[in-house]
Amino acid sequence: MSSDSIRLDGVEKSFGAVRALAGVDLHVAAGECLGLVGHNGAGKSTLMHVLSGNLTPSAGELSVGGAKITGNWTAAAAQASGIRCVFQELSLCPNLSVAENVRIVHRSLKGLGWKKRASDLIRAKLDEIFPGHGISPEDEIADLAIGKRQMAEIARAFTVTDGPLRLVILDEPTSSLDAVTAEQLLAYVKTETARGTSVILISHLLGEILSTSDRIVVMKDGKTVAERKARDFSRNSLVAAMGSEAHERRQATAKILGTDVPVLVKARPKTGGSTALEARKGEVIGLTGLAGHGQTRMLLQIYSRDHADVKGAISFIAGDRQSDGIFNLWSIGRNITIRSLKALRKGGLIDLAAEEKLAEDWKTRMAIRTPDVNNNILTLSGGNQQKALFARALGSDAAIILMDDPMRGVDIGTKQEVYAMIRAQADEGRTFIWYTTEIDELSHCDRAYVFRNGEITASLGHDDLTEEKVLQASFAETAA
Amino acid sequence: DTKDKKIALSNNYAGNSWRQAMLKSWDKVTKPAVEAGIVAAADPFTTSENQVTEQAAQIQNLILQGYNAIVINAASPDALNGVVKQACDAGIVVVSFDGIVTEPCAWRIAVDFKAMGASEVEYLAKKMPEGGNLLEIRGLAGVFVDDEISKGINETVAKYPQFKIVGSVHGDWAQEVAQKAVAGILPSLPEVKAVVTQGGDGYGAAQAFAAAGRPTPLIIMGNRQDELQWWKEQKDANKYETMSVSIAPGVSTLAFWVAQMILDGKEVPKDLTVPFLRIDQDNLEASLATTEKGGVANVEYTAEDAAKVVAGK
Amino acid sequence: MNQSFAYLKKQPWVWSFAAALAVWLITIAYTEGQGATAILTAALSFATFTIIVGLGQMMVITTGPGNVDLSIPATITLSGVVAMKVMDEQTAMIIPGIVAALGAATLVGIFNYGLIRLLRIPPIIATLSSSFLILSTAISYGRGIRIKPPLPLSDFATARIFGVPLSAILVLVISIGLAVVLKRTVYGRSVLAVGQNMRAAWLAGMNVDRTRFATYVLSAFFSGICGIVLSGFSGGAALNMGEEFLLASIATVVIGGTSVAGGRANVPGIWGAALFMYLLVTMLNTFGASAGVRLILTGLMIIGVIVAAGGEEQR
Amino acid sequence: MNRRLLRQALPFISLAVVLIATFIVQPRTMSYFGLNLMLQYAVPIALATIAQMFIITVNDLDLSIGPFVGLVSCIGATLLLDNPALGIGALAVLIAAYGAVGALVHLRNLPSIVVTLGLSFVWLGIAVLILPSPGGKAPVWLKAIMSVQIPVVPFPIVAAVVIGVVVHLALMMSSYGVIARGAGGNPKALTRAGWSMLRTKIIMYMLAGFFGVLSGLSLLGLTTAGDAHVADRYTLYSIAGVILGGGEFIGGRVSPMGAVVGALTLALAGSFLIFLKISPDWQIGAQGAILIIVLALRALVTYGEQKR
Ligand SMILES: Nc1ncnc2c1ncn2[C@@H]1O[C@H](COP(=O)(O)OP(=O)(O)OP(=O)(O)O)[C@@H](O)[C@H]1O
Ligand SMILES: Nc1ncnc2c1ncn2[C@@H]1O[C@H](COP(=O)(O)OP(=O)(O)OP(=O)(O)O)[C@@H](O)[C@H]1O
Ligand SMILES: [Mg+2]
Ligand SMILES: [Mg+2]
Repeated sequence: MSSDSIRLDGVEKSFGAVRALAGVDLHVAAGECLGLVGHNGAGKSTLMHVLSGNLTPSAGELSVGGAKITGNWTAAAAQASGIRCVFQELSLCPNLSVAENVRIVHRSLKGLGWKKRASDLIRAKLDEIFPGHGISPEDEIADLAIGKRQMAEIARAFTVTDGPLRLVILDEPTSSLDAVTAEQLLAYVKTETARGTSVILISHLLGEILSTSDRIVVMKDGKTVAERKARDFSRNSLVAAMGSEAHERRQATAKILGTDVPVLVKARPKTGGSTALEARKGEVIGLTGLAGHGQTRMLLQIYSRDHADVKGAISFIAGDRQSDGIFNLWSIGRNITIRSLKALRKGGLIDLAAEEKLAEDWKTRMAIRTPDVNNNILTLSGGNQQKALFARALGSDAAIILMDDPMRGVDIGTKQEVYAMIRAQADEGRTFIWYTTEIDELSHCDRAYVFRNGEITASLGHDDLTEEKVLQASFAETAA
Repeated sequence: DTKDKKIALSNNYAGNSWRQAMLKSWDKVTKPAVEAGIVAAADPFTTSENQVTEQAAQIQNLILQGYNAIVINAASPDALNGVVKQACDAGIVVVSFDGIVTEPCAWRIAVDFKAMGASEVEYLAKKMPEGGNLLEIRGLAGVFVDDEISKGINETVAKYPQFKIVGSVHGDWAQEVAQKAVAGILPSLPEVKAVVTQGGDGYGAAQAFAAAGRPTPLIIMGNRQDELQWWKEQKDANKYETMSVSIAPGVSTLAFWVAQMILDGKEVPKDLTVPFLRIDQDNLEASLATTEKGGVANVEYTAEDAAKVVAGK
Repeated sequence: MNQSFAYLKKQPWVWSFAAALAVWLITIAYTEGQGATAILTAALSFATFTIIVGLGQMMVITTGPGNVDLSIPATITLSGVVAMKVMDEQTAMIIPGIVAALGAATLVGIFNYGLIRLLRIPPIIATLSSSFLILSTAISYGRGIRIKPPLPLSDFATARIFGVPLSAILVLVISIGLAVVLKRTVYGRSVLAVGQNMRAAWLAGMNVDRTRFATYVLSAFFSGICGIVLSGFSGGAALNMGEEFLLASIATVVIGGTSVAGGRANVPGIWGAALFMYLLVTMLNTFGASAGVRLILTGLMIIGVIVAAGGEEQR
Repeated sequence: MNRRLLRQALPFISLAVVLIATFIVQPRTMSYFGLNLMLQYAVPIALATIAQMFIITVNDLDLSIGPFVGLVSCIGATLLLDNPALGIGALAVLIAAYGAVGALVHLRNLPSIVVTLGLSFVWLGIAVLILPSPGGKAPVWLKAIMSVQIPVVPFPIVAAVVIGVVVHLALMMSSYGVIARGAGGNPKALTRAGWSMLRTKIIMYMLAGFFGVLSGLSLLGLTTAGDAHVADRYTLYSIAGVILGGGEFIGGRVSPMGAVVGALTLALAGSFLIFLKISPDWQIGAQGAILIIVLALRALVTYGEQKR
C-alpha cells in the first residue's frame, strides 16, 4: 500500500512480566483519522510511545512513508519525520511560556526574532482550532488550568515550521476539555486530515471516536482485535469488540429525599455569587459549566472547610492524578490505603496484614489490572491509576466524596462499573459532589450546579440535565 | 595625642574559646582606655567564619567608617594584602597580630610559630634522650599557622634521629575533631611516647588514649584551662611531666597599644615579635590559679608592657 | 542464594556497608591486623554522633526536595553549651540540664518551622539563617567558657558493654524505633507521602503542616541529644563542636540511600554511611597520606560509593 | 499590581532598601569611592552565584562551588602566573571536569548534592597540594582589571550589570536558553521532543565551571594571593543569592539579573551590619536576621498571591 504514511508490523514490548504489546500490526494512511480504542491498560499509550521513538520495542518493524526504518528510531528521528504526539500525561514545561514551549518542538525557531515567530505561530494555530481560547502566548504554563494546558499542547502539535507534518497522535486529548472545546478540536481534526495529515485519535469517549475517525482499531491485552471502517461500527458493536457489555442505562429518575434527610454540605463560592451549594446525605451532586470556571476551587473550598458548612469526613478524588493524586514512589497498595491508615491502626501501629487485605479487596472490586498490588503505581496504565484513586476514596470512611473530574482516561467498561458503584454507595448514604467535564455523566447525578466565572449561575434538577440546557446555562449571564 | 583617634579591631572568627578570650581581653583593656580619653573609640568587629572575603569586606567598611587605625587578626597572610593596601593608601594605620599580613605597609606583631613547633621537640629531646615514636596533631589543612608549626616540628625532628613521627592527623584545633582523629589512628600505631600538638587539642588526645586503654604518653599541652587542669591532676597523681606552649589571646591588647603609639607619632618598627606563652612543670600551679575556669591562660598588656616590647626589651 | 544476593543488591543501604567493610579490611591489611577490633569500637563510638543527627536530617530530607536542616551544627552547640552551663559540674543538675538543653533544641525546631511556614522562606535558607542566630545565642550565653560535664554524664557517654559503646546501643534503639515509625505509623507514612507530593498528601487527608512541623522539631531534638552526649564524651561543650556535622549529616543520609528528592528514607544506610565516613578518614590517616591527598581520596570515595549504589530509578 | 511583576521586582526592591539603609547609617558610602569599596567583593560572589544558578536551572545543586573558586584562585596565583599557557590549560581542564560531572550525574541519575559534596573535597585537596599554605601572587593583569577605575560609575556596578545582562540574554531570551530552562521544568518533555538531556546537562555544568573560573580569577585579582579556603562560604552564599534573586530550587525557574542582585544584596547586608556596630556576640546572629528580613518580604508578596 503506497499511501501508507506509517506502518508497524509485529511490534512487541514487555515491562518485566507485563507484556504490554504482544505483536501489534498497525498502519495509517495519509490524510486518515484512525480511531484507537481499548480498555485501560490495553497498550494504546505504549504503542504510541514506540511510534514516537520514546520506547524501544523488543521486536517488530516500523516504516515511515513506505521506507523501512533500519537504524535507531529515536524521538529526534520521529520529530524529523514529522510525527508529533500529544501524550496522555501532558508534556509541557510548566516554567516556560506557551510560545517558549513551541520552541521546544521546533528546532528551526532560533536566531533573532524567534520569540515573535513562535508567538505568531501558536496564536494562529490556537485561533484556528479553539476560537475564543483566551490563551496568550506569553502565559506561563503553570498559570493555566489543566484544560488550557491541554489546548496549548494540542495546538502546538499541529504547528508547522520547516519540516513536514505527517502524523499527529492525540492520546486522550479531550479528557480535560469541556464539551465545547472538545467539539472544536474534533472539527479541526477533520479539517487537518483533509489537508493530508494523518491523525491517530485515542479516546474512551466512543461518541467522538465514532463521529471523527475514518477507521477504528480496537486493542485488547496488547493486541489489535478488530479493525473496521468507522461507519461499520455502532456504539454497541464497538463496546462489544472491546470486550465489555454495553449498559446504555440512563438513570431514570432522581432520588426523592424527605425533608428529614440532613444537609451535609453547604457552601457559597468564595469567588462570588449569592447561590450556595447544598448537598444532603445520600445525594449525588454534579458541578458543571465550562472548564476552569471555579468548579475545582469550589471542591477545594469544601475540602478545606473554608467558609463551608461540612458535617462528616471528606475524601477527595483527583482528576489531575499526576499533581494531585498519586504517590510515585509507592506501590499500588500503599496508594490505595493511605486515606484509611488511621482506621487500620491496632495499638497505635498500622496493621500491615489488614492494610494488604484492604488493598487486595479494592484491587478486585475496581478490577485494577495488575498481577500484584505491591508493584509500583507507575506500572499501571493511566486509567488504572485513576481506578486506584477511586479505590482510595471509596475504601475510606468518608461520608462525603468530592470528585474533581475523576473519569479522565477511564475506559467505558470501568466507567459503567464505577457509575453503578457510586449509585450503590449513595443509596447507602454516602454523599458525592462530582465535577465533570462530560455532560453525559451528569445523568448519573440527582442535581447539578452550573458554574460561570466562579459563581453558581443555575441549579438544574435531574430532568433538566441535558446537553442543551446545561450549555445554555453555561453561557448565560448571571441574572443579578 | 590620640584622644580623638578611633581604632577598630577586625577579627575573622569567634567560634572557639581562644578567640572569645581575645575579644574579652580587648574589651577589658580598651574600655578603660576609651573612658580615660586615651582614644576616642576602640570598636571590635568580627565575622562568622574564618573567611578572607568576609574579612576583606569588613576592612573595607572600616575604611569607609573613618577609623584611624585598624588592628587585624587576619584570616590569611597574603589574601588580605589588597585591602590592607587600600587602607594604608587611605592613611590608616594597620597593625596585624597573630594572623599577620605580609603587605609591607602594615605592622606585624608576629609569633614565631616555627620556633614554637621546634621548642616542643627540643623539650622532648631533653626530656627523653632515648627518643621514641611521636604522634603529631595538626590544625586545619591549608592554613598558614598549621603549616608553620608543623614545619617547625618536622624540621626539628629531622635533627633528632631518635624521634620518629609515626602518625599525623588533623584536629582542626577543635577538641572533638582531635579526639576523633586520634581515636581512629591509634589502634594502628605502635607504642607512642609523646604527642606533639598545636594547642587546644591536648585534652582531646588524652581522652582518646584513655578510651583506647593505652598508656598515656607525654602530651604537649596548649593553654586551655581544662588541659592545664588535667595536667595538674596527672601531676598530683603520678608526677606526670609535660609543658605547654601557646599564644596568649591577650596579644590583641598589645596590638591595641602599638596602634595607639603609632597614632601618637611614636617610632615603632614594622616587625615585632611576641614571645609565646610557655608553662612548665614548676609554674603550672601559678598559671592555673590565674586562669578562669573553662577559660584560657592569658596575658594582657598595659601601655607600659607594650612600650617595653616596642623598645625590644 | 542467588536470589538473596539479587535482593541485597537492590537494597540501597548495602553499598554503604560494603564500602565501610572494604575500607576497614584495607586498613587492617595495611596494619597487618593490628587494632582491628579497636578501630571498629572507635568507629562505633564516634559514628553514633553522626548517626543520631543523620536520623533527624534523614527525616527532614525525606519531606521533599529542598528540605534540609542546616541548623544542626548550631543546635548541637547550643544544647551542649546550655547543658554544661546548667549542670555546672554538679551531678544533681544533670536532669535539669538535659531538660533545658532539649528544651532549647525543641525551640530551635519550632523557630525553624516558623520561618519556613509563616515567612515562607525556603528551608535551606531558613535553617542557615537561624543557625547564625542560634550560634550567637550560644556565644552570648556560654561566653566561650568550657565547663566540664558532671562525672556520671561523661561516664555514661564513654561507657561500654562488652566493648560496644553504650551510646551506640542507645542510638540503635532510637534507629529501630524510627524505622518502625516510618513503616507503621501515620506520622511516618505522612512524611513519606509529603515528600513525594505535598499537594497530593494534603488531598489524601494527611496533615501536611503538622507532619513537617514535627519533622523539623524531631531533627532539632536529635541534634540536642547529640549535643548533650557529645559534651559528656569530649569533656565539655565548645562553640565549634557542631561544625563537622553539617556536611557529615547530609553525606551520611544520602550515601545511605535516602532520596534527596524526598519520599524515600533509609535507616540502616545511615549506619553504613556513618561508619564508612569514619573508617575512611581512619584509613587515610593510617596510610599517612598528606592533607591534600587525603581530601582528594575522601572526595573520590564518596563519589565512588554513590556511583556504585546508582541513582534513583529513572522515571 | 501584577503579582508576577512584583515578585520579579522584589530582589531589586530589597537591594534598594538595604542600599538606602546603608546610606543612612553611613553617609560616607554614598560616593564613588564608597560604593567602589563596598561592592568590590560582590563581583566574585555574583559570578559564583551565576555559576550556581546554571546548576539550579537543571534541578541540581552544587555544593562544591566554594572550594572550586578557591582552587581557581590557587591555580591563578601559581600556574597561571608562572606559565600562562599551562595555567589556562589547567583551568580548561577544570571546566571540562565540570562537564564530566554533569554527564556522570545525568547518566547514572545520581543526586547532585552528594556528587558535588565529594567533589568539594577533591577541589580542596588539589588546592592544598598546589598551595599548602596561602601565598602565590596574582598575575599583574588580573590585579589591573579588578582595580580599574571607570569614570562616574564604579567598576563593580558596571561589572554586575554586564554579567546580569549577558546571562539574561543567553538564558532568558535566546532560543537555547529556553531548552536549558525547559530541562529544569520538565526533562521528559524535552527528551520527548528529541533533545538530549545529556548534552544539556554537560553544557550547563560547563557553564557553571566557566563562571566558577571567572569568580576565582576575579577574587584573586582582589586578594592578590591564592588561598585554598578563600571561598569556602561561597557555596552557601551562591545558593542564598539565587534564592534571594527569586530563583527556585526545582523547576527551572531562575533569574540571572535577580541572582546578581541577590549577591549584591548579601554583600551589602554584611556591610550594613558592620556599620551598625552590633556587639560581637550578636554580629553573627544579625547576619541571619537580615537574611530572614529580606526573605520575609518575599513572603508578603507570595502570601498575597495565594489569596488571589
Ligand atoms: N513503565 C512501565 N512499567 C511497567 N509496566 C508498564 C509501564 N508502562 C506501561 N505498563 C503496562 O503496560 C500495559 C499497557 O499500558 P498502556 O499505558 O499502554 O495502556 P493504555 O491502553 O494506554 O491504557 P489507558 O487507557 O488506561 O491509558 C499496562 O498493563 C501497564 O500496566
Ligand atoms: N485554594 C487553592 N489552593 C491551591 N490551588 C488552587 C486553589 N484554588 C484553585 N486552585 C487551582 O487553581 C486552578 C484553577 O482553579 P479553578 O477552580 O478556577 O479551575 P477549574 O474549574 O477546576 O478548571 P479545570 O477544570 O480546567 O481544572 C486549578 O488548577 C486549581 O487546582
Ligand atoms: Mg494510555
Ligand atoms: Mg479542575
